[in-house]
Amino acid sequence: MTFIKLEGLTKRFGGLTAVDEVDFEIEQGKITAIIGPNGAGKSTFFNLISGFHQPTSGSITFEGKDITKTPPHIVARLGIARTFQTTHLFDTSSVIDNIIVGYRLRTKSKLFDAILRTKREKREEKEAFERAIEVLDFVGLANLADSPVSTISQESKKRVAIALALATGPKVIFLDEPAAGINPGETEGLAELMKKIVDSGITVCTIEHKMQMIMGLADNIMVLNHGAKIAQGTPEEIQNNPTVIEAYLGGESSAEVI
Amino acid sequence: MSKVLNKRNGIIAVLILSLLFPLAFSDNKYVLYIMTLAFIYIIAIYGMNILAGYTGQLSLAHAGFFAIGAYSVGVLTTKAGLNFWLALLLAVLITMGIGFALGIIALRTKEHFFAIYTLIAGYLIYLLIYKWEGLTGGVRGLIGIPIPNAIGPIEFSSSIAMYYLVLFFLLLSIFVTVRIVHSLTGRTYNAIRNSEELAQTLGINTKLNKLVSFVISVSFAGLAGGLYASLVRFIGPEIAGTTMVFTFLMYLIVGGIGTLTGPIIGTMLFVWLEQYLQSFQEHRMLIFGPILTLIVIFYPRGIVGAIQSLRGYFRTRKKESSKSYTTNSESTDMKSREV
Amino acid sequence: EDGEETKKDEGKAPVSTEGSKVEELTIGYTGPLSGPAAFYGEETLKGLRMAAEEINDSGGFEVDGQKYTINLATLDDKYLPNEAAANAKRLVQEQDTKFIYTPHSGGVYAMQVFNEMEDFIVMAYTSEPGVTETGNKMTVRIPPRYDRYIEPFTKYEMERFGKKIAFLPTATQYGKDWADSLRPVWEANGGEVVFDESIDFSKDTDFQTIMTNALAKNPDVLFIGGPSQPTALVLKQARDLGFEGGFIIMDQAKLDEIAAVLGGSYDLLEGVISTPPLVTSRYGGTEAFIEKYRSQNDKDPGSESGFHYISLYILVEAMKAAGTVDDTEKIMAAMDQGAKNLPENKEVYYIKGVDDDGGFLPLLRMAYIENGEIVQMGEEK
Amino acid sequence: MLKLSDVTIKFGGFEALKNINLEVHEGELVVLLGANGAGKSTLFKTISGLNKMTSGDIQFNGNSISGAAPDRIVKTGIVQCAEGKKLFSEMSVQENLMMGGFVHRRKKAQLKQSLEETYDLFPILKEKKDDAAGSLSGGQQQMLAIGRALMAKPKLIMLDEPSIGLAPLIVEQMFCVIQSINRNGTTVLLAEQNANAALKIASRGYVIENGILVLQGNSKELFNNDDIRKAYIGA
Amino acid sequence: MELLLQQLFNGLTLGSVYILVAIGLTLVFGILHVPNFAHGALYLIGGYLTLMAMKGLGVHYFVAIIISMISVALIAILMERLVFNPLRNAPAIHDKIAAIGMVLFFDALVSLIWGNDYQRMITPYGDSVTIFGIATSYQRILVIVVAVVVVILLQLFLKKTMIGASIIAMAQNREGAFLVGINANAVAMMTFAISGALAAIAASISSPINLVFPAMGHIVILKAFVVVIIGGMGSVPGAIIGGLILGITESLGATYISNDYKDMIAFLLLIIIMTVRPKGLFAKGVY
Ligand SMILES: Nc1ncnc2c1ncn2[C@@H]1O[C@H](COP(=O)(O)OP(=O)(O)OP(=O)(O)O)[C@@H](O)[C@H]1O
Ligand SMILES: Nc1ncnc2c1ncn2[C@@H]1O[C@H](COP(=O)(O)OP(=O)(O)OP(=O)(O)O)[C@@H](O)[C@H]1O
Ligand SMILES: [Mg+2]
Ligand SMILES: [Mg+2]
Repeated sequence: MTFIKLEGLTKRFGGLTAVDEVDFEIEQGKITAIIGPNGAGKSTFFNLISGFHQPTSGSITFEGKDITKTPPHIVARLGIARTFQTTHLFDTSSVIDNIIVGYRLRTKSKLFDAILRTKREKREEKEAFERAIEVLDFVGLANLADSPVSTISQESKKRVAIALALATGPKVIFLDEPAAGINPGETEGLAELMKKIVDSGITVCTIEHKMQMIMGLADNIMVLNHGAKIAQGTPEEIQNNPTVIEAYLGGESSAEVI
Repeated sequence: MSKVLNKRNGIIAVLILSLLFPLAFSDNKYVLYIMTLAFIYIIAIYGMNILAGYTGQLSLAHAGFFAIGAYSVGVLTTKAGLNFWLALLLAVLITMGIGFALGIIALRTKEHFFAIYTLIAGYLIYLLIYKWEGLTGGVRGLIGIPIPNAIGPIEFSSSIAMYYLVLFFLLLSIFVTVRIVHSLTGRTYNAIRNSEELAQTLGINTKLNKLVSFVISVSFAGLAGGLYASLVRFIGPEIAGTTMVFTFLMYLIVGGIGTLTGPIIGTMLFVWLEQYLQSFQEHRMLIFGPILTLIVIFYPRGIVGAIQSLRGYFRTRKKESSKSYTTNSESTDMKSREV
Repeated sequence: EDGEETKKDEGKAPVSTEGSKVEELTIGYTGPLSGPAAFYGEETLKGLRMAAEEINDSGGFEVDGQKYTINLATLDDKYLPNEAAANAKRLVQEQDTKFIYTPHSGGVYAMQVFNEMEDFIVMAYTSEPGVTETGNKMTVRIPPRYDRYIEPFTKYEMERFGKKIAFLPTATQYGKDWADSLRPVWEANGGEVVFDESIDFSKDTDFQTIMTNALAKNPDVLFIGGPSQPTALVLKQARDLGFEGGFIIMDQAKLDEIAAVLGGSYDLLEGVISTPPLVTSRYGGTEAFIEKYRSQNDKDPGSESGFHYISLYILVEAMKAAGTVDDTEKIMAAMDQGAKNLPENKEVYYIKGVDDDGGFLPLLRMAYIENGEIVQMGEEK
Repeated sequence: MLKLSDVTIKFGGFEALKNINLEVHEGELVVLLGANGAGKSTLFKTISGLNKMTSGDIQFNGNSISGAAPDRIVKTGIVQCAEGKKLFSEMSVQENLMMGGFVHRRKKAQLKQSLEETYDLFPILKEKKDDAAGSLSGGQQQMLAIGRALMAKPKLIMLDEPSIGLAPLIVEQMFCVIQSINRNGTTVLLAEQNANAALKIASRGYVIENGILVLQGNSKELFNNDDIRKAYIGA
Repeated sequence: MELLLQQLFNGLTLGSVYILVAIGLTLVFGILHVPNFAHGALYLIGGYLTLMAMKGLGVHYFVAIIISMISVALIAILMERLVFNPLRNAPAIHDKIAAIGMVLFFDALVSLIWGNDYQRMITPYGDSVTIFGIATSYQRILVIVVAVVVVILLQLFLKKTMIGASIIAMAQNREGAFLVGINANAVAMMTFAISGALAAIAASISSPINLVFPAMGHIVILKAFVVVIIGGMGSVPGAIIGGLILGITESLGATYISNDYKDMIAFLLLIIIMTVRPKGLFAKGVY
């Protein structure tokens, strides 16, 4: 059984085809990268999988189940987590409070548990808290637990966003340009983190423009252009694919340039 | 730790004060009446606070639901001859039922649209009450709503008894609010207030949560309305009006929206201020209006918010970092960057 | 006795040494003094103020050997019943008053919940018969009942214009009650109600739509009413749209005010029947009252002011007759006598007496416009 | 041309910029390097008049512009293409560009010509000229933002991380564009983290860390500086 | 048929007033993303100022309208400077409450200065006429004419001038507007001034038909919100279509359904529209 399987995935906005008949499979336990020029439809592609947009046509299968029309909160419960291109956090809360909410989907306490303060509520609160600390540790931010999100650095925010996604207990995590806007030193750290995530058994799928990072990291790369898949393969294959070079990487250049 | 003790002591002090209050004013029915009325408003405002303050959805149909609660009690007692307690229970259930139905549709809209949608929905409730004479008595209103039936030896014919009855429900409402706010459910609401989109990605069914929050919120309004009907014992359609909902909102904002004590402080302050300013008659609004505007401009988080940030300011000055993984640390001190 | 619950003013009543010491008697008032109905509230209050000032200027009044002046304690209730109730509690509590005026039925109903228990008389200015028919023993209803006008109004208009009537009164309870009383009488006299809706002056900004619809039914007579100024516009609208029939106007609107809004002449009002304006009444005290009101307010008084004015005199007379200022039961019982004792030079209106329910019984007076002139008819003193 | 002396900015208790001294001469392409949160955007906003200085002075062509309102500064010829683009997302691409020429709104002919020039620079914008700006992809929006800034015919254009989130191919193009803008006579002040590419086109550079200018020099020197290589080039 | 025509015309008159009020509201919403609950107060003051200029200064109706427009525009500017500008970064609920504070203030001020009674504004155009079998008055025709002229001028201003476009630009991105050299404060003030002036015109041309009284603002503002929502907040064309829809629905609803329930019909219409299109009929885009 394939882990995630996309067949003929298409999304149109009015006259514009943002994602065009994409067939693709994401392998479990690997790092998959999606690259492509701006406006190629990468973010849209994520939005489709995570249920934020309904595909115009095509299907999405996750662990054999059809999730094409599943709403985002259910998709998340099935084990698909994501981050956003522009870092998106609960800005007025502290880091730890952010992460605790991330675990909410694994808890069952309802309103009545809250009012009656049932055993379940107490147990789950403790569980959520412990889980949050654990995840924060994992991304290396345990020391920032109590800081308000609005006061931490850009890079920390990126990590919090990843931690938040991890707190949902996902099987696969989709990262939309995690390294955008952070400097090379920090980028390396982030790559490490991604490796660590995969090693812990969670599949990673990422959008990235930083070729140097991607080429060293990804097991498999898909290239989108004008919404259509123009190539897929290992980093080496992609780097040497003339179509990709022409559409994306640029004329004489190779990945090392930037 | 001493802070917790302080806080607890404060709560106990206020509680004792509210319990003893009628003894000090036992022969002043006016003061008791205003106080009881204020308590009823506070119950409704707690409901508003759960939805607007904690879940981030400003519903302006709240007075409409208050009226639905009041009219349910009114109609059920005067026309169907039901026992007050049964009527009150049914009133809350009816309010919740209508809230559920309205919530499903209204929550399709967001932000300002939700606010205005609910404003109009509230106005429709008002119009409905106003026009449906057969049931509601139309503009004339409902006359002769009975006092609550005695429970065993406890009778509710005196002002003091009504005071305690309402106080009981107020404490119950506060208790429920506190429990919700400090729970996983409360965190969920908070998350939705912060960002619905993100909450969704985290597997939170935002639609359902908002709906539940809405229904809980209106149930407070329904309860308050039912109590109002039995206190004033005469109700007219104006309790569903927009003035009423803006009054609630004003009390909430000035007290501090999204805080636990805000509804009490805002309501108490304004209810008594209005009584005090009565001597200025119609010109009081010349003072009152600008005061309101100024408070909103200079103390956007209300009185409670102002006190909190003042305290937060002193606290951070004393100790740089106190590691307590508390929820909702509402301190707003910005930009303490680690280097 | 319930009366024991509120403080009795032993301390307040000093041994009266031959009227040398004058006491203050507080009369409460709660009404709309702000918001949309404030104009109405102020008019009612003006009548009370004028009477109170006169009484005080003349040194007060004497009951059972003790002299009293009147202190008017006024509170604003924005026309809201619950605020009226709160104000009443406050007036009773802080001013220790036994009499509270209010000019709206909602306030009256809200006070009737507890006025017997807390021992104060509601001085209700509402022609809504319901307020005294519910059996409350401590309510005085000041203005005349509207239902007495209905028969003569119907007869006049039917004879002059025809049998088809369109209803467009104001959408208040009062307007609806009027309509409900008028309908059966009109039909019993062989007429037909061809259009039956109401105008909401607090929500509508333009009456042309409804008027068009009403006139599409070709009525001979229109039944309209509400506050004078908008009523005048409704009337004008009807004329603008070519209506040439007659009007029955509810007693709330005043013919003179309507005429004033429409430019001063009664031409557009041809065929109207309504209650006569205060300014055209001629009783013992009318002229002096009008004079005084004009000098203070630069305009003509309306009936609200006039009725409030005499009602305070009647209340004082009732207290005198009862020989007490705080035994409410006795004062209620003496109300009829109070009306009868009203000095002639204070008679802005003539009140025959007070009925058993506490309703004033004024003379039934009507006015209609014929050839641009006001013609009066009805009971004579 | 532009001269900052001892510019300091505080947000509450936090000093975002400390005694910044910086100069840009006419015709230069100067790069400002710095990590996240170093203060690049803050500096730009200050020059543009969007932030209030705590102390210090900014001069442009010999005149102090400290404390001037943002629209005045645009009129004097300093235009910024800000981080986050700040486009008018519901207006069309063309309308956005026209708004860029707001300060020259009286000179209709000049505006028309600028528009053509901008379209020549970014043909994709011409293709999408009637689309709403918000519907463009990230890269297209960045081009639009630069185009809009150029419409104001700036003497000095400040570009705040124009390469952020762009595809490598586009980044390359972007730097070419910047270079050509500079060659056409517009002075450029460029904030970047991508030191490698930036230094290739720049004549001089400054390095900012935690609100302090720690290093300056011509691009060769900076490029060969070990610390810089480590921190910003990652080689 | 004649009735239908007559009622369509009535609806058009109603709609014209709604449009003028709603456009001001929608423009301000566009700029500040705040529904200005105090807009009704501007309308109220506009009505009284015109009346007072006519009565007190004895000037011609049109001169009075101009005086009123200018004064209300100034008041609106003050409102922006003193209240809405400081609240720019506050949570959305706050503006509503601050606006209510102002409504309370202005209501009290109006009744203090001018009293609480209904007043009539008599203009030279009160005479009735019959055109194509429709009975009407010159004043009603004036209402429609003024609305059409104002709407056209405003559209030209917004679409054809850069200054006008700067209003739209600022509505979409305040900081972006700064960056291209738009003086954002000036634009905000200008928008409020326009909005105030429109409220003043609306009040001045409709008062002769109705009356001038302290509650006149409350009635109109709720309807204006309905219009703005039907049309999509921030959309000027939306406000125009919304105003027509509401005005005509009201007059036809009163004719063919029930006068008593005509308000309910209007509000239900809104509820239905928003249920189907949660951002109104003409809300743009997906952002
Ligand atoms: N909600 C939407 N409505 C209309 N068009 C959209 C929407 N979202 C995306 N698009 C369009 O779809 C295309 C693909 O956009 P998308 O954001 O997926 O690109 P991307 O590959 O993530 O680009 P970038 O690298 O710049 O982020 C773009 O042309 C964009 O304008
Ligand atoms: N308005 C503000 N109030 C408080 N602090 C601010 C404000 N603006 C910026 N800062 C702080 O000033 C510091 C410098 O921020 P700035 O945005 O200038 O960095 P930058 O170098 O542009 O970083 P990036 O590469 O992320 O854009 C940061 O710590 C930021 O949090
Ligand atoms: Mg993207
Ligand atoms: Mg920056």
